[in-house]
Parts: sequence; C-alpha cells; structure tokens
Amino acid sequence: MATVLAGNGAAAWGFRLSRVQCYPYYPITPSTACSEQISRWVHDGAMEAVTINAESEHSAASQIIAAGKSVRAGTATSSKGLLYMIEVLENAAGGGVPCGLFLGNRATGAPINIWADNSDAYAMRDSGVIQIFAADGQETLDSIIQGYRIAENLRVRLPFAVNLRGFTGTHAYEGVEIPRPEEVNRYLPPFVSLHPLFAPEKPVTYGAMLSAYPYRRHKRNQMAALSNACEITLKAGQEFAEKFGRSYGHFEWIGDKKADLVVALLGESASAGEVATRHLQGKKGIPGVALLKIRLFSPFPAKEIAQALHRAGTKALVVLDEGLHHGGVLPPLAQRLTTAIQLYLGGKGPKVASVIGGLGGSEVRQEHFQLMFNLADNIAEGNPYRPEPYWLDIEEDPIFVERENQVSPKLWRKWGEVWKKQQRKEKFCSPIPPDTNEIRIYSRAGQGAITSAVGFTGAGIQNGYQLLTVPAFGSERRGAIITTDTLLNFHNERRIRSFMRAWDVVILYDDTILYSPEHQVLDGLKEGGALLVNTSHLSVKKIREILNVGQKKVRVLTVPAEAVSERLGLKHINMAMLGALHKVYDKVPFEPAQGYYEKNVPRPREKSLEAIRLGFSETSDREIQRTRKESRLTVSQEFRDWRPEDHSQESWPSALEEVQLG
Amino acid sequence: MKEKQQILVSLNRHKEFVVTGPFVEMRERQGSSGPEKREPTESDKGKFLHPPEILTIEEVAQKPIDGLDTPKVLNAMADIGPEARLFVYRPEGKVTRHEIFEDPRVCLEIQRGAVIENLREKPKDVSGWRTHDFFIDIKGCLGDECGRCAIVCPENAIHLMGKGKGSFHEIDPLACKGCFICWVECVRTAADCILVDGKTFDPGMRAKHFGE
Amino acid sequence: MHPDLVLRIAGESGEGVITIGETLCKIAAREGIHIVTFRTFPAEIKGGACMIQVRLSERRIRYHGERLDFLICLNQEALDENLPDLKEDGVLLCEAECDLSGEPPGLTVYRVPFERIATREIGSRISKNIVVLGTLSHLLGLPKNKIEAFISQRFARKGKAVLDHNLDALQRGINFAEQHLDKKDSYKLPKGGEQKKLLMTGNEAIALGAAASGLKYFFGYPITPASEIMEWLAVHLPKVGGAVLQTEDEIAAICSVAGASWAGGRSMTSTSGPGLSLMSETIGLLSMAEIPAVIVDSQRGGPSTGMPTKTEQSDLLLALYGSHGDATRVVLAPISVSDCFRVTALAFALAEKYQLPVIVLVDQALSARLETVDPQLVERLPQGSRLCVEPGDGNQFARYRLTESEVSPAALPGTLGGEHMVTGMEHDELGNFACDEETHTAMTVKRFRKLAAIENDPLAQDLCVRWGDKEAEIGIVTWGSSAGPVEEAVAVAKNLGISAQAIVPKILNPLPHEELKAFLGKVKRVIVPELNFLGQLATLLRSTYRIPTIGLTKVKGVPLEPSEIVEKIVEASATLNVRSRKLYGRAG
Amino acid sequence: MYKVLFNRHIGPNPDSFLLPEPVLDVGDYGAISTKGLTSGHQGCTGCGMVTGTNQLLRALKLTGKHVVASIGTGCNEVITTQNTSCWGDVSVDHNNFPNTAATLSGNIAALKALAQAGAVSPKSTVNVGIAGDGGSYDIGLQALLAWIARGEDGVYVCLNNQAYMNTGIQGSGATPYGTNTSTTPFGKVIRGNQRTQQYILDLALAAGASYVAAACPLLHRDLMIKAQKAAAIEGPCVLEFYSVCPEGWKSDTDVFHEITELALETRSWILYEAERERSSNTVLFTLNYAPKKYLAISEYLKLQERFSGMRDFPEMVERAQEIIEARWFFWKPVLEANGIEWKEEARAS
Repeated sequence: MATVLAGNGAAAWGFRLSRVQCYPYYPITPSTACSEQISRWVHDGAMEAVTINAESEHSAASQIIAAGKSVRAGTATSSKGLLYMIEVLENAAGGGVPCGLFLGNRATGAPINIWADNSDAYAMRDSGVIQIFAADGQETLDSIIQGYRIAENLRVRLPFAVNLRGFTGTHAYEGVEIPRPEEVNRYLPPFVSLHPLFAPEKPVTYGAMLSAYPYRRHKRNQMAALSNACEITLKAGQEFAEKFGRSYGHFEWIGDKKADLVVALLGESASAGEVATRHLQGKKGIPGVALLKIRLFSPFPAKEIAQALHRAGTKALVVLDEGLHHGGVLPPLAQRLTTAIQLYLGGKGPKVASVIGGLGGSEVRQEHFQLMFNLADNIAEGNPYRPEPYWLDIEEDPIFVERENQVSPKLWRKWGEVWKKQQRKEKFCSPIPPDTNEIRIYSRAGQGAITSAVGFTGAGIQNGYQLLTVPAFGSERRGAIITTDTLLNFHNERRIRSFMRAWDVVILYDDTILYSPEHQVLDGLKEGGALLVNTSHLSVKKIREILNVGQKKVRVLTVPAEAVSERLGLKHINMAMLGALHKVYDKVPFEPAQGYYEKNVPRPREKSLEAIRLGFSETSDREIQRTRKESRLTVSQEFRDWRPEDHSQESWPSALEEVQLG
Repeated sequence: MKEKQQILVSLNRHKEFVVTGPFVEMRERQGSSGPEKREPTESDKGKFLHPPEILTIEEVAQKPIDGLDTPKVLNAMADIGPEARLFVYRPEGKVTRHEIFEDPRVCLEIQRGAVIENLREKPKDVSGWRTHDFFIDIKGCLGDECGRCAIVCPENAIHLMGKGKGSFHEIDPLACKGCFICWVECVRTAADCILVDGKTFDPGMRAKHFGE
Repeated sequence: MHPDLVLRIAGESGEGVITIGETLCKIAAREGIHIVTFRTFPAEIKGGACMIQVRLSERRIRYHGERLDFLICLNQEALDENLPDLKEDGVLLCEAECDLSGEPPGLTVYRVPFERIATREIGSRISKNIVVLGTLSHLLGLPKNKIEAFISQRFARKGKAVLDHNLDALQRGINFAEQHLDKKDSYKLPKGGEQKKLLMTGNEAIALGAAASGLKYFFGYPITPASEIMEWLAVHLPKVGGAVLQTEDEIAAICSVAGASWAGGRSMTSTSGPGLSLMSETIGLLSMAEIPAVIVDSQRGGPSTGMPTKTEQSDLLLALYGSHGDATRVVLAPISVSDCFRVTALAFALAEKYQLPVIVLVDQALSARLETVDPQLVERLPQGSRLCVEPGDGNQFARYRLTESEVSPAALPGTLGGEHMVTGMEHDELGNFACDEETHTAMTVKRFRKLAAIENDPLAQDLCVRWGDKEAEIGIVTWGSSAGPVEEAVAVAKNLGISAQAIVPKILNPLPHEELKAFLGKVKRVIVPELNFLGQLATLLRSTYRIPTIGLTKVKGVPLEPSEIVEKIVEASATLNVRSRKLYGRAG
Repeated sequence: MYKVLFNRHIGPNPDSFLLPEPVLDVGDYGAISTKGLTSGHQGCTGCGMVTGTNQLLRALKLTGKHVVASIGTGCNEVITTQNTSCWGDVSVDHNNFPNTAATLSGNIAALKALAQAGAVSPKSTVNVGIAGDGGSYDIGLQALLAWIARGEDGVYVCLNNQAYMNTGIQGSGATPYGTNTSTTPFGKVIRGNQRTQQYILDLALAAGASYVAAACPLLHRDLMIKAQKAAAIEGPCVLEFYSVCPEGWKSDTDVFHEITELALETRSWILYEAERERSSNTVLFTLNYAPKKYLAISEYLKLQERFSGMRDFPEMVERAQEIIEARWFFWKPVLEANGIEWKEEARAS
C-alpha cells in the first residue's frame, strides 16, 4: 500500500532499506530533509547506523570513503556541497569504495540559486562515480537500492550517485511503495569489504602513491570496471523488476515505437514531456513522436541508445539539457548523444539539435515540449537548424520567430536565415485539455498548509487515485505568502506528474492574502471552480466585492478556521482547513478519509480530528451573523427608565399669579 | 596557614593525586599492591574482520573448499575463461557467500582500488644511499640491555640478534642510508662500538660531535 | 424696658473697637443674654474704618438690628459715618474732641476725652479701649467686679504689669463716668436667662460641628472669609485624633479630601467662591466615584476676587450646578451660627450615608458673626454612617452594585475580597471601564435616585423654618443668613397689619418639595429676597416649580435689612387686589 | 575555559589520573620488542620525522591492539607508500591532504558500526591519525577541531617539522619566526618568516581534547609513554612530535641528537602533557623536561642554516628569545616549586 513521501523521504527509505551502516551528513537545501529523516530514525533506534554530524561536505565525503572501506556508507548533498565533495570523490572511485550518494540537483555557481538544475551533476562527471537519474520518489528509492547492488558488484566496486531534481522532485509528495525489508535483503546481500582495514591477518594500504607505470595500469582497470557498470545496471534493473514489479533500464522510451521525432532528457522534467507526447501521439499530420527519458548517465549507454534510435527510425532528435556547455561544443547530454549516434550509426543516425532549459528552477512546461517536437519536425523535413544550443523562455532568443524585431539584432544577423526556414506549426502547439483536478493553497509560511495538503494527498491515494503535492519553496521565512499545489489524477492506468495550472479549488489560509498585490488569487481558477477563504469577519459578499468577481461562475465559501482552532486550543488552523477542503471538493469522500486521518494527523490527534470535523461542518457560503454582545447589567428595565420627578406647577394647585410690580 | 588539601577525583588504582593550591602531587594509594607487572602482550585476541578470498581456477582446483560443489564451480569458471574468479567469504571457516565472476581488471597485478597488501611487500634496497659503511662490533654491543641505536635508526635497519647475554645488534646493509645517527648515539650514551668504514676512531667526526 | 438693646461701637481699625465689642458680648453671654453681632472689616490690612454692632436680647434673635439704640464713636469719621443709623431718642457716647454740629435734638450725648485720659493720664494709647469699656460698663450698669474678673483673666498671661495697667485704665474710665456723667438715658443691659450661653462665630460653629461629628482629616487653603475654620481646626482637631493639612491650592485640598474619604476617614474642606470654582471638577469625581465629602463655602462678594471682606449669596448656582455633566451633590445652607453647627453635622451624616459630596453654603456675614449658642446642641446631632461590606464574602465584590436601595456598599481599602477600582470614568458594577449606553444610563439613574432617597430620608425632614401666619397670601422664600432680616420683616409687617409668611429651606438640593409646594400652593405672591444680582434662588424656584416670583436682590456687600423687605411686602400686598394677570408663556 | 592544575613532579609520568593502570614505561635503555615501519622508505638520510612514526607504532603495538592509521598526504605518507607499503602489520587508509581527521572520524564510525553489528570487538583496535604540521595547522585544522569537538575516541599525531617539506620547504603555520623558507625567504626588505608559529596543542585543548602532549623522538621513553596514554585515554587525544628535518632545516644528517638537545635546552621545544577531567573541566599540566642550564636561542640557531640570515640580526634573535620566554612563563609556578628560576638572567646573577 503506497505511503505519502517526499523525494527526500523516499531517498531516506532507500538508504534505510539498504541497511546503510555509516551516514555522515552536512545540511544543504534541497536534500537536507533526507539526512534529517535518517537522524530521526537513528536517534529513535528505528535504523541501526552511525551518524556523524560532519562540519563540512568535504569531511562528510572523506568519512563515507573511509567508512566505505569497511561498511556500507552513504550521504546526501546538493549543489555546492557536491562541489566540495568532488575533491575527495576521486579517492572513492580510485580506491574501489562502493559508497552511495543521493543528490538533490540544484544550480551551482554564482549567482546563488537554491532551485533545481543539473549543473551539480554535470560537474561531477569526471570523478568516476556511477550516475543514475531518477524522475520521482519511487524511482529514487528503488535506484538507491539498485545503486548499492550495482556498486558492490564484484565486477564494478565503484561509488554511485542517484540524482533527483530539487523541489519539484525532492519536495514533491506522492504515493511511494515501500518494499518490505526482508525482500530487499534478498535482493541486496550484506556488504563485504574486499580489503577490510580491521583485519589484522591481511593489513592493507589504501591510497598508496603510485608512479606512472602502476598508476596508468590501475586507471585502466578502473575504467574497465566502470564500463561493466553499464551492463550490470541493466541486469540489476531486470532483477528488481522480477522481485518488486517495477522495471528499470538505461532509459525509458515513451510514445510511438516508430518515432521520427524524439526529445531526449534526464530526470523529473520528463513528467511534463509525457503529457505533451501523449497529447501529440496519433494527431493528424504529426509523425511518430517519442520521449527518450535517459536514466543511466554515467557510464553512458551509448550503443544501446543508438540502436534504439536506429530501430525507431528517428529522423530528428532534440536534446533538452538542464545545464550549460561551458565552452564545450554541446551541453553534456547532447554531446554524449551526438557522439553515440556518430560512432554507432555513422551517417544514418538522426540529426541532433540541442536545447538548454530549466536552469535555476525554471519551469519546463508542456508547451516547451510542443515547441521542441515542432523544431524536430522542421529538422526532419530537412530545414537548416543551429549547430549551437537553442534556449527556452529567452524572449530575445526564441526557437521560432514571427517578427524580426522581436529578436535581438546581433542574433538576427547570425541566425536570421535559419530562423526564416523554421516556422511554428499550429498542429504542434494546440493547447492540451486538462484531464486532472488541481488545488492551489495560498498560505503563510508556518501555518502548516503543507501538512494539511500531504494529509489530503494520503487520503486521496487511499481512495485509489494518484495524487502529487508540490509546495513552492524559496528563501521566504515564516509569514511570507507561499503556494502549495496538489494534483489529482483519476485515470490510474497512467501517471501524471505535471500541472496544467488550471485550478478547481483555490484556498486562502487567511483573508489578508486577498489584499496582496502580487497574488491574483483568481488567476487560473476554472469556470465553476471554488474559492475557500479562512475568515471570521469578511462576508462572502464582501470577498466577491474585493476580488470584483462579478458574474464569473465561481463559488466563494468562508470558514472561521481561527475561531475553530482557538476553541479547541490548537495552535494551527491547517486541520480545520483540511476539513473545509473536503466540504468544498467532494471527489475525495470525507468519511473514508477519516480512517486515514486517525492514523496520520499531527498530535494532539483527538483535537486535530475534531478540528477537521468542525472545519467540514462550519464551511458555508451564506452570510455570517454577527453575535450580539449580551449586556451584563443585572437591574430591571424599570429601574433604568426612572427619571427625577417634574415639579412644575401643572402638577400641583397654586394660586400664584404672574404680576408686574411697580 | 596550611593550604587546604584536596584529593583529585581519579580512576587511578595505585596513585592518589593530592591538590595543594595550583599543584598536584602523586602519593601511593594505601592498600594498592603496585601495578602488576605485565609483559608487552601478544596482539589482543579480540574479534576482527576476515577478508574474503578471491581464487583463480588453479587455486580452486588445488584446494577444494568444503561446503562448495567444487566440480560445478570449476565448470562454471571454465565457461567464463581464464579470468574467472571465485569469491569466497568464510569469516568463521564456513562458507557464507560465494560468487563466480569474471575479473574486470585488465592489468591483473594491480589490486582492486590500487590496494597494497603490506605483508606481501619486500623492503626496497636503499643501500645505494650511503657513502660510508657501518658495522657493529658484536662483542662490544650490549645487546638487548641497550638498543639505543635500534630505537633512533630512521630506517629500522638495526635488528637485535639473539637473546639474553649473548645478544647483539646488527645493521641491515640493504636498509642503512649511512646517516651516522646510530654512531652518535652509541658513542654518546652506550658502548662506542660502531665501526665506520672499519675504523673506530675518526678524528674529524669526533671533533664535530664532541669538541675534542 | 427694652427687651433688647442695639449698640454699635465704631472707630479706627486697630484701636481695639472689636475688643470692646467682644468683651461686652462675652460678659453678656455669661449673663445668659442672647446676642447677635455684625461687624465690618476694612479692606486694608491695617487702619481704615471698622465697626461692630451688638444686639443683646432676652429672647432668641437672628438679626443684629436695624436702628441703633446706643452709638459709641472714637473719632470724627466714625461719628459722621454712623450717626444716621442712630435712633432719634438714642444715646451717643463719643470722643470729646468730636464736634457735634447739627446733631438731632433729643439725643443723649456723653462726651468723654478718651484720647486725653489714655495718652496723658495712663501713658499708653492702646489702652484707650479699656477706658471706653469702663465708661460704658458704668453707663449700662454692668457690675464692676465681673469686668475686672474678665480683664484679669484675659490679661493674666501677659504679666502683672500689663494687667495692673489695664485695671488702672478701667478704674479711670469708671471714675470719669462717675464724676462727670450723670445717667440720663434709660438703656440698661437686658435681663439674662438663667443658663450661660456659648459665644462663637459662624466659622467656629462649623469647625466645632465638624469635629463633633467625627471629622478626621481637614485639607484646606487659606481664603477670606473661610480661613478661621482651618485655623480653629488646626489647633483643636489634633486633640481629638484628627489632622489638618494646608495644601498648595484648593484643587489639592479637594483631591486630598477625595483620597482620605475614600480611605475611610471623614474629610472636609472649607473655602470661598474662587476656591469652590477650582474644586468644581473634583466635585464631579466625588459624585461619579460616589465618595462622601463635605465642602464648606463661605460666600463673599464676587465674582473673581470681588470683595473678600464683604458678604454676598452669589455662589448658589455654582454650588447647585458646578462641575460638568450631571454631577449630583447635596447643598445645605444654615441660617444662623447655632444652625451652622447642626447643618455641618447633618452634612457629614448625609455625605457618609449617601456617599456623595455635600456643600454647606454660608456667607461672610454668617461666618464672621458672633452669636450665642445653646450648649445642649452638641447632644442631639444627626447621625449617619457609611454602608460597608464585610470582608471575604466570597464572590467578586461589586463596588457600584445596582440595587433598588441606590446606595451600594463600599469597601475600605485593605478589606479582604473588597478589591475594586475607583475611577472617574463611567464604569459598570465592578468598577471596570464600560461605555455602553445601558451602563451609563443605569449608573446616572442610580446617582440621581440617591437625591430622591434623601428627600424622603428622616435626616432631611423639617429642614424648613416657617414664620408668620400660615394663611397669609404673601409668601417670602429665602435662604442662608438672609433669614434673620426676613424674620424681622415678617414681624414688622405684622405690626403694619399685613400678614405675610416666610419659609426658609435649609436644604437647597434636593429641595424639600413637599413643604415648598404646600407653602407655594397657599400664597398668591412669592418674594425671594437674596444677596445676589441674578436672583439665584428665584431662578431655581422658577425653573423647578414654574412659578412667578418677585425678586428682591441686593449686592451692596452688607446683609439685607428688614425695612427693605417690609417695603417689598407692602408693595406686593398692594397688588393682591389688582387682578391683572399678565399671562407669560405658560408651558403646555 | 578550564581550571589549570600543575603536576609538581617534573619528568616522564606513566601514571595518569584518568587511567586505572599506569602505561608501560620502556625506560631509557633496553630493546623494544615491537616493530615500527618496515625499512626501505624513501625518507631523507637522517630524517627525524619517520623516527617519530616508528616509535609511535611501536608504542601503540605495546598496548597489544591492532593499529589502523588514517594518514594524510605529506612526507610521512609519500615516503612510506611509494609504489609499496612500509606499514607492515598496520592497516593504512590514506584519503586526502586536508581531511586526515575526517578520515580518522570515518574509520572510527566504521569501527563503531561493525561493533554494533557484532563483527568486531571495538576495544581491540586503536585508530590513529597521522599528518604533518601543514596538514594539521593549516589545511586540516577545520577537520581536526571538528573531530575533537565531536569527542570521538582516537589518537591524532602531528609530525611537526615546521614547514611544508614534502613540496619543497614552504612556510606553514608552524614555521618559527625569522625562518628562511622558499615562500618566506630571508630577503633584503622582508627578512624571513614574519609570523610567529602557532601551537596546535593549545587549540586542541581549547576545542575540548581529553589529552594533549608534546614529545620528541630523542627521548623515546617519554614519547612512548605519551603514545600509550593517548591510546588508553577515552576521547580525542592529540600528540605533537618534534621532527628534525635535515633537508628542510638545512642541517647535517647526523646532528639529530644535538639539534633536539639544543631545542630542549633553549626551551624552543617544551616537553609537556595535559590531561583533562571532563566533568569538572580541570586540566592537569605536567612538565616532562626542564633544562638544568638555560641556553640562549642563538645556540639553537647555529646548527641550522634556515636561521643563517637571522643570526646576523640581534634584534630578530632578541625577538625570538622573547617569544620563547613568553611561552616558558606559563610554567613559572612549577619551576619555582622545584627551585628552578624561570627567567634566564635571574639565573645568571
């Protein structure tokens, strides 16, 4: 039964199930959560391992390499942390230490950027480490287990690294199957060191100083072992499929078997590509299209990929790189694919165009893939194309050009002719109809919106749907307005992990967000969608006024979540909002979800469940009555109406007369 | 006024540490029988790891391993070819894991991960480094009562021969680099029985070291 | 013989004029004779004309007399100033050197060279007044031994020489009279009653009344004509366990009273018009916070600094309505010195019982007037105590509980369970700030129902004095020290054959409505004589009862005279038979 | 910081108030049964540093434990593992230059993990980290202080030859004042090393080490006592060996004895040890060697040409003397308690 895990959590389970015995760590966004989870398990005694609170990634890497000579070791890092480690990682590959790394891919270099791209993975290509790219939490968990199986194989004995895109991968919560430990133990035998340090009967020396002759022969052996890893990765993937039902290989071919147009890329961005590919498949006037999601990046399965492209009869291949070529001819993935095609298919292979996108957390959306397939189609027709990389989302340097002045003049001088031949075809760029439900939560950091969204995801999964929750992260601290998006896919025959940004429900965790200039909460809200606001004093009419909803067919509902939480003595309003969400969005039924919540809501459990029920019942779209403040005086109305007596003359007989004297 | 005396909290079973002001003095603790004399013990009998063995087809053939179906193993290894290896892991003598695989290495004399097995190494001959010859006069040497030269030799070239009265030290000609340090130590503090180029007396060297 | 004798001594301030008058009064009081005096002060601190008028009578009197029987003048200015007030058949005793050109015939004149006797025969000018005393005692038949006893007792402290000197002066006065003057007039001291009387001024009566009714703390700031109250109390209050503090101004005085009274001690302050103006804001606090307090206002010529040493009754509206908002307070007004004593005690009783400020209005004339007082007054003082809550009765203490019985129990600070907040802000029953409409209405009602309760309280019954024929059609309503002249006027009018009746309410807020309405119901004309320009009591009566009134206002700085009132009575009775009803806008 | 106590007795001290039993005192004479490195390393003739390593390994083996050494790049590593290994029955893990202490920490963790799994008895192995002065003072300081701060049980040895010898005599954190090295040459304008040398043992104590000691291979009895104490005492222990380097100090290959003796007599190298009692945070300082007759620093400069430039500048020699006396001042109480004057001229009068 799937458990809701973020990418980091899945990686932590990967290490735990592989029974890692030494886990030094150093925190770095976005992979920190993996180390936090393992520390929690070790400190609770749920995982038997020794953790070291290293003072830098450089030391953490030194420690896994030293410990890796005696026990199974692993750690997690990202971006600059990995760059610190590269100085030492050579010793792992050179010393035959099969330790494991989990990398939450994140941009490196200046300027600092905490969001995702592959520049850290590309930087470690020459450290001799096996590199596997996972596309989601499940693949990460499975790849770590397979990683140790591959690395410790006697024909390899090299370190491995599993890469997962930062935030959209590491912080995306989704259903992950956690295999049972005894099954994993059968798949992955315990660690045996070939040259243990703690064996007096065979004292050994690691890292001796070798002069030229022994050095080059050692390097020859090392490269031989690395190339073995290619075949062994395939074998490990197939064995994993037999035991656990999920098959893995060097790459994944999505779309038509016979595909003239192919887009190739690494990792998690492929989820948007799948949707675009399925949308274009079989459309009139569109040749065979396919998405080549490459999993094993180093050692690069050049022959296998070349043969696959040849079997598919591909005419044009567009390669998306989420990293830069830094003076090379093409970015790394494009360069490797071009070389593979040139070496194994000679002149008969497809033409290759290179596209750079997704840098520093830039989104790789579905329309980008439509553009790339369109480019591939033009190339397949023999139109000229740029030998140097194209760029996504750069206004001055687009892939297709309508008007000349739209492009920066110096580029027009260089590629004007090519652009003229490349025209944008509507049949590729028709909008993709949404076939998933999406919910967006606007909240303030620290209000616990993510906890409630993850709870909802769990309930949805228990109900048999496929859900994905991706919180938007930045350097904002407590109080800033953040968004958390949840996607529900009802067709369980295919996984969808890409957002259409068309919301069925928008939730505001407090009414002050209505006034925030940068957050147009109604953007993207579908016709007939619902807007849920947590407020105890704004009426529905007032909210419609503030947002000048006018006649748009949008349901507006309010829930006094603060009051509910206060009544129960809960610090956060997220449980009440969870109940409110069930009231507004009924596809995930409320009653069965209770079963899930009983076991998975934060403590104090009883109050949280009560808050969910109250949130559900107190959500309404009617006006809220203002409670009259009852008066505290204990004295009769008659007392209050008393007034001093009027003694004017009318009320008593008098003979007095007005008279004018003198 | 006598300083207030205080005993330092200590695990030591034989000595008491008395603190007076900033100073600490060690006193015999009553009722302690003094540290029991113990010889430098052999390496402790603690539990250690046992490295796995990686055997070639010949080795398997010569010494069949109990708990393994040797012929079946040999056939499997034969299929792979000359570079087939048998991985056997038997920490307590009983085979717990074994696997047949083809040795990925191209240059077979280099161990995996360029690891060096210390005990298989032979010391390098550095005799070419020295410009003088050193020889210890067997009769003059005090043997195992002294050992000054052995402890200060940078090259571990000086070894104790024999035991007890008749023991003496001998310089390994392959290891000595001729640095004179053993000679200085012997002349200064011990028996002055190290001969340089066969001579015991070298006016220049003595003048340099002792100002005679 | 004459039932009473009106005698005036006039001269230069500083010549001991007042001492002669006071000595005469003390001796007469010991004889049990009823005395009412009236004296004027010159504005200057030293010098300037002053006079003291003493009326001695066998029966209880409230007015110092209009026309003089006996005039003693020590210099020419006094003679010119005061001669017109002497009756035609009066007696004049004056300094020898004064020239008496054009004095009316039938006047018995005795000329005595006081100046010469004092300066040349005795050698000190200041004992001139003793010589006059000797002469006067001989003329009026005062027994010599009583005077000598009094003088020796009075100058005993000053040493033997001074005493002999004065006795010698007395003897010379007597000898001169015996040798040179032969008694031609018939005036003699009236016959005293059997019981000795106390002699005191209005201020002293107030102070004594306060001390007798348990005054614990007096805070005051010196101001003419009220300073004598503080001076008397500063000497005597500590003897009965009280304390007197002179504050830096009237505001500090009234605030200190508020604090001390809230803390449980009976507190009082005394001031005059300007002081009462300064205190008006705090009177509002006393009313809002329901703290008992007694404020004595001895009125003087106003407004502003006005005429400090002259009498007036122009602070009434300030006393009734001073302080912003519907501030409740009780206003009392004694009509004589003995009345001052009782009314002050009543003020404390009402203040304590109903927990609100009480203002006692007197004026300069009453404050400074020497009068004999009946010693038995002390026993029958009105009693009233503050309703306090017992400590520790459990639930939260509501200081301003709204109950049918208006007065809510107070809690002295330190009472267990009696913690509460006292504030000038509108508050709910617990004392917490509350500004909603029901609470303010209810609390204002509570404060005003107190006044209604006071109306029916036995303490406030028979506070009206009635003179004249109950059936008379001419009615006079007055207050305070003007009651004396009104009483005289009614008597004089009766002699003239005009029946008039008078009512003097001693409580002006809340007015004794029953008695007043009964009185106003019968009379056809209402005359309201008072010493202010506006006719403040008249205004009060007209606005409360909507009745026509005939005003008699006087702002000369001296009390009303019976003749002025009688004249108005005659005028009013003349209109009785003229049925000209001039309709004025009668309401609805 | 910590409460300072002085051991009144001056001299080697096999007893420690942190240990139940005193360590084995090999005495000044007598052969020692255990073996150090195997011969045939590539070190210079007359190298004093590798003598220290030998004596360290012999001492640790006296405790009867299996020695696992985590060594950092430097002269000691390069000469002993050149295409072969001279480490004999010691298992060696050389990882990198700046992370000796991190590697040591990794091996300690591996030992703990294996012990948890019951595969190895933890008490039978001693983890020792060996690095040069460059590897401890400069590039490896972060890893070292973090390892001490984590309080892991092991021994760290800094072979202090007072410069980067492996890479051709460049100045390091431990290079004395006025020394002529390739990166702090004795020029006409800037004369030699302007920095004064750091003291790693003070940093280690401040970071929370359980036991620190300075030793020199010449007095091998004292060195081997300290090595055994470091292995026995619970928590991080840091040792520093005075390593004579004929090549780097530009001295003759046979003056190992004289140079060390002069260093001790001129107090430019002080033999002491400090044991910390954690709960009360008191540190017991023991002075292991006090020179009978103080020699002026100028004597020490004679045999080493790295100080040749400095010898001609009296104010620099004066400055060097001040530095030494400032450091020696710390031991004033102990010296006076033993009747020794701490100030040089006071003795002269």
